[in-house]
Parts: sequence; structure tokens; C-alpha cells
Amino acid sequence: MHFISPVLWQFLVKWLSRLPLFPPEASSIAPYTDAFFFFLLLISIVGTGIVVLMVVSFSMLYRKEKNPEATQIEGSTLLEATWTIIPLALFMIAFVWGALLYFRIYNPPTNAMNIYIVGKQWMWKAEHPGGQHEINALHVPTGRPVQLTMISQDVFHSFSIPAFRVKREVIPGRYTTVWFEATQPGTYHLFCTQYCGTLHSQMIGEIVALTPDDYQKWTAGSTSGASLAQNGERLFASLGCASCHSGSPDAHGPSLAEVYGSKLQMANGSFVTVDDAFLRDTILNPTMHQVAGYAPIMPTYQGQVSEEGLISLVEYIKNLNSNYRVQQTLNTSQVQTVAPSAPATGQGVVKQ
Amino acid sequence: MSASTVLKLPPQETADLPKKSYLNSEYGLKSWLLTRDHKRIAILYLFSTVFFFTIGGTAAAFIRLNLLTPGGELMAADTYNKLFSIHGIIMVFFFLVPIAPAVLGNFLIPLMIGAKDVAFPRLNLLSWYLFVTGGACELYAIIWGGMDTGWTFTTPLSTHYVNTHVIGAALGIFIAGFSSILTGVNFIVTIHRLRAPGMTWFRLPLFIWSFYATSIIFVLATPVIAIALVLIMMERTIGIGVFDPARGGDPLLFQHLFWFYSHPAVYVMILPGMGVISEVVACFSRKRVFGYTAVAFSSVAIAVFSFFVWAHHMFIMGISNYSALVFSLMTMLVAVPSAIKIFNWSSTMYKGSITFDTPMLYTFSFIGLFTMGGMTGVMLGCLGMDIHLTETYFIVAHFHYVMVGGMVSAFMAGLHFWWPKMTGRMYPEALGRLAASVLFIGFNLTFFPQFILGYMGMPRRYHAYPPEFQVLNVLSTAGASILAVGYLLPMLYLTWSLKYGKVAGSNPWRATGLEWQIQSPPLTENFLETPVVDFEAYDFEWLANKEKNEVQSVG
Amino acid sequence: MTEHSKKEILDTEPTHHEVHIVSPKIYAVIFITLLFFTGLTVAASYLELGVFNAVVALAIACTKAVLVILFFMHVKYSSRLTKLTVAAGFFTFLILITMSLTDYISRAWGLW
Amino acid sequence: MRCNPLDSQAIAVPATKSEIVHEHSPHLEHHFATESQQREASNFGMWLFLLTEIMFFGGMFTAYLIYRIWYYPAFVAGSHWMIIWAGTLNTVVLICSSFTMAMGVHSAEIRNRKLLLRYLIATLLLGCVFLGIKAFEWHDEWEHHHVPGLNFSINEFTHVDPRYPLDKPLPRDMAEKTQDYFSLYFLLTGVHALHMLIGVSILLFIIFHAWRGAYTTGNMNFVENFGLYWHFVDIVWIFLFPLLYLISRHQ
Repeated sequence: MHFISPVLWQFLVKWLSRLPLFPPEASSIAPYTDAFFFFLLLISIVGTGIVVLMVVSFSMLYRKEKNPEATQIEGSTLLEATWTIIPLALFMIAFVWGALLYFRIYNPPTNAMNIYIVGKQWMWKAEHPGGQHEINALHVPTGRPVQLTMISQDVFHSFSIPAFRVKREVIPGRYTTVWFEATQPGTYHLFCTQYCGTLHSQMIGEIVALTPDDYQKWTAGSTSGASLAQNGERLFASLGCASCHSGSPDAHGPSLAEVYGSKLQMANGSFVTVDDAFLRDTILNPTMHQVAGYAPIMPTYQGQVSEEGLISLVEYIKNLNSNYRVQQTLNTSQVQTVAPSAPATGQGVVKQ
Repeated sequence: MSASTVLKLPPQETADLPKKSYLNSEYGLKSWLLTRDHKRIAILYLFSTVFFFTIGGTAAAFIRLNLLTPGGELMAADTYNKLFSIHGIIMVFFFLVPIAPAVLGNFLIPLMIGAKDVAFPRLNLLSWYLFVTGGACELYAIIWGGMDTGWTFTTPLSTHYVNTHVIGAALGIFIAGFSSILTGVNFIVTIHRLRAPGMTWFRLPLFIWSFYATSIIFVLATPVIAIALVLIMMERTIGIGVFDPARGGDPLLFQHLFWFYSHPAVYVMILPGMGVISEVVACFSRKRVFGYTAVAFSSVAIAVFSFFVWAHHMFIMGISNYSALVFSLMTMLVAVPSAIKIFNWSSTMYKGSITFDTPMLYTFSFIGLFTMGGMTGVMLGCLGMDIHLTETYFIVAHFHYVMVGGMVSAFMAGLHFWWPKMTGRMYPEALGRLAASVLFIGFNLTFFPQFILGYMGMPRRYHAYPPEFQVLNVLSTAGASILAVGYLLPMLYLTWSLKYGKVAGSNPWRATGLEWQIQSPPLTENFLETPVVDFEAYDFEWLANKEKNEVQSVG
Repeated sequence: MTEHSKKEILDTEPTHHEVHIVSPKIYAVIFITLLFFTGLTVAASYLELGVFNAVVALAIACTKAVLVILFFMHVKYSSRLTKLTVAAGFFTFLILITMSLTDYISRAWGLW
Repeated sequence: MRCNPLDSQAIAVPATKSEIVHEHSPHLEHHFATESQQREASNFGMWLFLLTEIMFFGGMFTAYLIYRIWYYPAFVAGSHWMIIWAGTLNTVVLICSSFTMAMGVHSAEIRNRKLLLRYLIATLLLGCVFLGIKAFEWHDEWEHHHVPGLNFSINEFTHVDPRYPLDKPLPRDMAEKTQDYFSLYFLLTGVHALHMLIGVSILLFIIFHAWRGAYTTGNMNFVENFGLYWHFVDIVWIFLFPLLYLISRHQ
């Protein structure tokens, strides 16, 4: 070819070298997804192959020239049963396999480190517990399960990392989670895959998987000073939360120390395990989560705290092991003016 | 291969179109616009849906052109978003949903069951007017700025975050929805109540069974999207907050209501195609369809199961995982009847006497492409696989394989098959075969690369994309231009054949259906006297005897 | 497809469907019953029945609806096809509600 | 394989002598073989249309059910602001109109024009009464600032309701959710009233034709089908009434 046109040759070489046909496998789940995919691909190829084989061979064997007179055949119950039961069995295997994979991808292991993701039109914000903020990028260590707790400020987004084979819709008003364990250090694509408005295709970023050492260096180098929990503590004080949730026996609200992960009895008699989503929703819709034994007096903080603020609060309450610090903030906040200063309320579209 | 044809035309020197037919019973625009004849209404629908197809197709052409370069330099992101929204809305609601039922169904159902018309001719005309009104609303919305919600109208994006003509678009779909409902009601009543004497349920052509199943979906599913769209319009105009998470509404509820229609609607788009394929396979294999009852009941089974699977569009959207299990299981079940049909069509050819006329070529392309579309559908229905594949080009390729590769191939098969019945003239056979092959090649070149793109993770609805996806996108665009030729070609030669095509005679394919036993084009009243049916569907022996008797009586 | 079930399907096609004229007496009885149930449902809502308030209200509403459908709308005297149609409508309605609720009810079961 | 045509179960029996008489009946459209076939067809078509109506309301009922489970206290509080006597009266009015409609169809069946007219006019009047009472209620809700999107205020839910002194005022976050109740209330009653309005207009048309004697000469399909529609609208209200007005009145 390069005798004919060197330019064209260059062009082709450049193109073909840029033609990947399979995404990298960079997470612990990716081989499982791929194995399942190849199983499905095999079924599909065999199935399609059988159909094509039937059509082609019958076309050749029974075309009009060879077989001028058709033989009428009514049908065959045995054959019908065969091609009902065999596909059904294969589909059932696929269903069970797929379900197992689904629960594996959407059930984080308990030892996973947690990173918060906030999606908005049109950027991804990542909040690390250590206080590192990132925009349109996410640094994660390899060899360690990472759980993402995600929420959207406005519309539906979708957090997709093809190289990790994980994806989860990021929706407004509710936390969703996904987890992965990166295996190969490298930089991978992060896409928003749910159509979210004009710059949907710009809502992309980079997932940087680092070796544990590099990750240590990165966290040390990019901290913003205060950790997420410390931010939460400040907010906890300024919103006046400590005045009721002081942990003292005569307090108006329940003690929050070690509340995360515990089972609470609600006013309507049901039991609820406290998780991130529960904590967030209790701050916004306290009446819907009335803990038994307390009066429904907690005001709603809807519209007063940004999603980032809520994340800080949740992170703070999660790490609250004793009420000592709460008491401390209570003492200091009585000196300060209690003003619900919501950082960054202007960001999301908050409607009343 | 060109000798291989079942075609039997009357001697062209003496043959002429019948003196009286539905086409020349009356003249003038008014006789068309106020007609109550189901055949004329079908022709009206044919023109209007082809019109919308050109709009949707043009939008698709621009989309593919824009995706030639990774940066999306051809147009602004906003324009791109509007184009794919227009493409989706027009193609789904104004082309794929009405095309087969309203054109082929309207024309053929009364002919096939031996009736003079559909049960409610006035409603039939009304449904066309509703369709046109809905289409006009849509065109208004497009011309005055367009809409950029995608065809799925995801809340809260469509309710609070875009400033385009969402209300116009939703209103158009709402009105066109009533057209679907009326068509569905009409067909069900017609099939139940107007069958000719002797035309029992199990003598009906399989075409009728699949259109019956389609109509059930029309009647039961369409109202749910109507109410979902009303809620969107209310939310946008006065802000009632039912889908607004800021006011305690659940945006996922919209998706539940939307997909409760839109998933069954996918079967509205494919079931009629399956009916066409049954007719064509039988005729060109000169054989009764293998396992008639299995094929008939699988149509109904698809229609029924289609109501249980809608949430498989929402597996990653934060629905309950347990609920996802149920919906995934039902999805696996709905795949089985389609598999049954595919195998039955293939085995119909066994020991047949097969010819390869244009409709049969389209049928081959349907069987191949639909099998691939269906199998990738099973992949997407598997919970774990769906996580990686959904919202990427994989799903785009999947539904184009089903909708375009499946439904449009089937529609083309049907259009060519019944073209002599509709117009009385044959299309040019060689060009027809050429177009069928071009379509098949162009289609695969366009959409197969998208499977690979999808598995690599390229998200759908992206105006610009990372450069490593470019080669496959260029391939896809190249294929799209071939595909465009494949669509233009039939439009041209079919128009040409209206005047210059060979005279077809009443039964050029020597097919068995009632519609072939009358003159083409048929009379306004269809049948001179009510036919009495004393033969099974696809009874070629009966046809041979009939032909023999005719020869004898003439001789 | 057995002969029996084939017959069942075909049975929904009555060849001679006689129009049944319902006597005004039946209408009047149904009318009084409906009024009675309306009173009953209002009265029941003032009683403290816990969860059963909703159950009672819905049960009464369903009874009233069934009466209207059977008698005022003549379904009791109609062909099997009509009965099947009505049943199909309510069945699909129930699918919509129950299948949506499978999502909403089980969302709280897990930790996601 | 061949079947005798006489075995067939299909409907369009070829015209026998007795039916040839009907062939020229002015009511029979050209594509039907017999009048009973035509009547069956239109009746069946009407039922299918009602199925779509069931599903249309079904979407709203689903939304109602979900939010009622989620925000039960808000729904109770919202329901307590309904005017119970108006709702009960409206239910009675609608049941009466259903009865008169059924009697109207009966009069058409026995071909009594005068009776038919009388019952149809009664139905029309009752329908108008229903709409009037509904309008009064809506006006009342407007006065109380209960119309979401247009003039909604949660004031009356965060304070003790004088008519239900035992009710506790709702906390702010739950009071906000009463909007969901009122959205669905206006949506459901609004769509229902729209159906009533359409019904009343068709009724006017029918009365005009009944006055000219159109339905008492053998072709009463239209009245019969309209009756089905009217009863359906009644059934919707039969469900709306307890769902919207009667949530825990005892509290």
C-alpha cells in the first residue's frame, strides 16, 4: 500500500494502532464480568450460528430448482419443546449468573474505604474522608476495596468506569453506592453515561489508580487542611445540632455517639439500621424517621445545607465514638453566634 | 438465482389494472382526506410515516456526521442533543410505533379476515387526524427551537433543567398516543367481530395474531405514558412536584410509568414485523408455517409478558435490588417466545420449495439481525451484565438491531410483498434484491461497530468522545451512508413502479391469504360477496386445487 | 393447545347474543345498596380501626364498583368476551400497581 | 384438515332470509352483516376504550399509593381539609346520576322516548350539580391556599387546625409533603371532572337526538355506550371519595 500512497499508508497505520477492541481489565470485578460476557457471547454465537446454519442450508437444499414441490409439515411438539426448554434453561443460567454478579457489584465489602461523590451539571466532585477535594478526577489506591457513596445535586447522572466494569446511577435526593477494587495502576476513563443536559459529554474525568505507596504520597500532598469529619464538626456546631444531640440523658434528641451501624427502634415500632442514607434523610426529613422515645421537634434542614455539607455531617456522625467532642462544641457554640451558615447553597438548585 | 422466483404475472400485453378499485373509485383531495376506507387510510398513514421517517433519518445523518471526529466539531453540543432527541422521538413515536400497525395493519387486517372494513371506519380516520395533529405539535416544537431531553424525558431533567420545547413535544406524543389507542381498539374489535364465516381463530393468518397482540399493548399500555406526560406538562407549567425530589417526589416514579408503556411499546414495534415474516416465509417456502399454534401463542405470550418486564431499563437507576431480580427473571422469560418464533420460521423452510424474491431476502435479513438483537437483549437483561453495558453504545446497537434490523427489514419485506396488492403493479425485482442486500450490508457496517464501542464503554448521547473510539465511529458513519442509499433506493423505485411497474394481477406470489383471492388493487368494498372460509391458513394444496379449477373453467 | 382450551377461546364469540333487558327493580335495589354503602364508608372512616380503616374503605369501594359494573353496566348479562375484557383491564391495572410496589417496598430491605 | 363451513364459530353468519329484511335498516353500516353484530362491536369497542381509561387513572392511582405510604401523616392532614359533607353529597349525586342513566338506557330499550328524555335530563342536571359542588370545593381550597404550584402555603398544616383540635400540627418537613397530597388531589379530581365535563357535553348532544327520537327506534348503541362511560366515571369517583376524603377521619 505504501507504494501507492505513503500518506494513506501513514493514515492507516495510525488508525489501526489506535483501534482498541477490548477495554482494559483494571478491577477485581472485571474478569468476572468478562467471563460472564464471554459465556453470553458463546450462547449468542451458537444460537445465531444454528439459525444461520438452518436458513442457509435449507436455502441451498430446498430451493425451488432442487425441490420444486414443498412437503407440507404441520409441526412437531417434540421440536417445539426442545427449542422452548433449551433456551429457557440457558437463559435461567444466565439469569442466576447475572444476579450473582449484580449483587457482588452492588454490595460493598465491609472493609471498603469510603469516598463521597457529588454529581452536578456538569462535573464530578469527589470528597475524600481525609479532606481532599477533586473535580472530574478520582484518585484511588490499588488492592483495596473502595466504596463510593454518591449523590446528585440536580438531575440523574451515572458514574461509569468502563475499565472497572462498574456503573451506577447518581440520583438526586438519595445516596447510591458502588464499589470496586482497582488492580492495575493507571489512568482510566470516567464517564457520565446518563444524559444530563447540554454538556453531558463534557461530564467526564479520570480515574487514577495508584499503588498504595503513591496513594499515600498523593493523599499527603493534596489535603486541604481539614478532614471531612472536621468540616462536619464545624457545621454540626454552627447549625446548633449539639444543643439537642448533646448525649446528656436529659437531651431533646438521641445521642449520636456510635449511632452509625446500630439498630434503632422507630416511633412506629419498626427497626432501622443506621447507614449513610438514613443519616442524610434524617437531617432533611426528620419527621419521617422518628426515633422511639423522642418528641418530633427536630426542624428540617432542607435547603440549608448543601450536599457537600450533608456529606461532612454524615462523615462526622459516622466517626463519632463518644460525646466528648459534642459537649466541647456545645460549649464553644454557645459563645459563637448560632447562624446556620450553609456553605455553597448557591450550587445546587434548591427549591422550596 | 434470478430465475428462482415464485412470481406469476399475467401476460403483460393484454393485462391491465382493474377498471374499478379503491384507488380510482373517487378522485380529489377531499375523497382522500375524508375517506373512511381502511385502504385509503393506510395509504395516508404510509405517506405521513415516511415523511416523519425522512425527518428522523436526516437527524440521524447529522448525528453520524458529527461523530466522525472525536471533538464533535460539526455542531454545538446543544444542537447535537436536540438532533438525537428529535431522532429518537420522531422515530419511536411517529415512525416505528405507527408504521406497521397503521399502514400494513389497516390495509390488510380487513382483507385477511374477509371483512369489508374495520369495525369503526370513522374512528380510523380520526386516528389518522390525531396522528397528524400530534405530528404537527412535534414539528412545531422542533421548528421553534427543538427539545433536548432525549426521547426518554428523564425527570427531573425534563421538568426543571431544560428550557426547550418539552411541553410541545410531550403534547405531540400525548395526542399521537390517542391515535394508537383508537387503532388498537379498532383492530381488536375488527378481529373479534368481523371475521368472515368459517374464519375461526386457528384459521387466521399469523399476521392477524401478531397484530392482535400488538393491539392489546396499544390499548393497555399507551394510557400510562399519556398520564406520565400529562404529569410532566403539569410539573413544567404549574409545578405540582410529583416527580420533584426537592419536594418529596420520586423521579423514579416517572420512569416506572414511562417504561410501563415504553417497554411494551418495544414489542409494538417488533410484533407486527413477526407477523409479516410469518406470511412471507410461508409464501416463499410454499409451506404452512411450522408449528402454527406455537407461533400464534408466542405472539400473545410476548404481549402478556411484556407488561412484567419494564423495570429492566432501570437496573442501575436505584430501584430495589430485589425488585430488579424479579424483573430480570421476567425478562428472561419474555425472550423465550421470540426464540420459539425464530426456530419455527427457520424450520418452515425445511423441505419447502424456496425462492429468493425480494421479500424473502428481507426476511433473511430480519431473521439474522433480529436474532442478534434478541441475544444482545438477553445480555442486557442479565443483571450483572447490564451494569457494564447499559447506557453505552452497546444498548444503542442492540435496539437498532431489533428496531431497524428487525422491524424495518420486516416492514420492507411486507411493503414489497403487498406492494402489488396495494398498487396493482410490481416493483422492479432486480433493484429490490439489490436494495435488500445494500440495506443488510449497510446496516451491519453501521451498527456492528457500535457493539464493540459499547463494550469498550463509549456512552450514548455523547457529542464528543475520547479519540481512541474514532476508528469504529468512522466505520459506523460510513455504514450509515450505505444504509441511506439502501433506504433511498426503494423510495425511488417504488415511486417509479406506480406508473411503470408490471401489472401484477390478483395473486402474483400465488399466496394463500384471502387478500390474494381478490383483484389488486382491491375494490372499496374489498369483497364482491362475503367469502366463506373452508381452508386452513397457508393451505397451498387448496390454492393448487383452486388454480386447477380456474384453469378448467376457463378452458 | 388442547381441544378443550381451544373451545374456551372460541366460546367467547357468541353467535347469537340476546340482549337482556334488566328490570328497573334491580336497578333500584342496586341504587339503594350503593347509597347504603356510601353511608357505611363515611361512618366507618370515623371509627378507629387502625390499618383496617383503609382496608374497609377499599373493600366497600370495590363492592360498590363491582355492583355498578355487574348491574348498571350489564356485565352480569354480557358475553364472556366482555367479562374477560373487564377482567383483563383490572388485571393490568393490578400489574402496574403491584410491580411498581415491589420496587418501593423492597427498597428499604438492603443497605443500598 | 378441511372443515365444513357450518362448523365455524365465527360471527358474521351469511345473511339468512330473516336478516335480509334488516339489511336495509338505516342504522346498519355497510361493513356489518347484522345489527346484532354492529351492536356487539360497538359495545366491545366501548369496553376496550374503558380499559384505556382504567390504565390512565391507574398511573395516577399508583402515584397516589406510593406517596400515601411514604407521607401518611401529610395525607391524613390534607384529607382533613376536605369538606366531608360536600364529598359525601357528591358521591350521592353521582350515584343518583348513574341510576338515572341506567334507567335512561332501560327506557331506550323499551323504546319510550318521553321516559328516556326525562332520565337523560335528570342525569344531565345531576352531572351539573356534581360539577358545581366540585367547583365550590376547589374555590374553598383556593381560599385556603391549598393549590400547589399556584398559591400553596403550608401555614395551615404547621398550626393546629381549629376544626380538628385533637390533631397535632405537622412539623415543617412533613407539612411540605402535603403538597404531594394536594397535587394528586387536584390531578385526580381534575381529570375526573374533565371526564364529567366531556360526559355532560355528550349528554347534551344525546338529549338533542333523543328529543328527535333517534334512540327509541331500535338503534340505541350510542346511548348504551355513553351509559358505560358515565358509569365508569362514577366508579372512578367511588374510589376517589374514600381515598381522598376519608383517610382516618377519626383522628
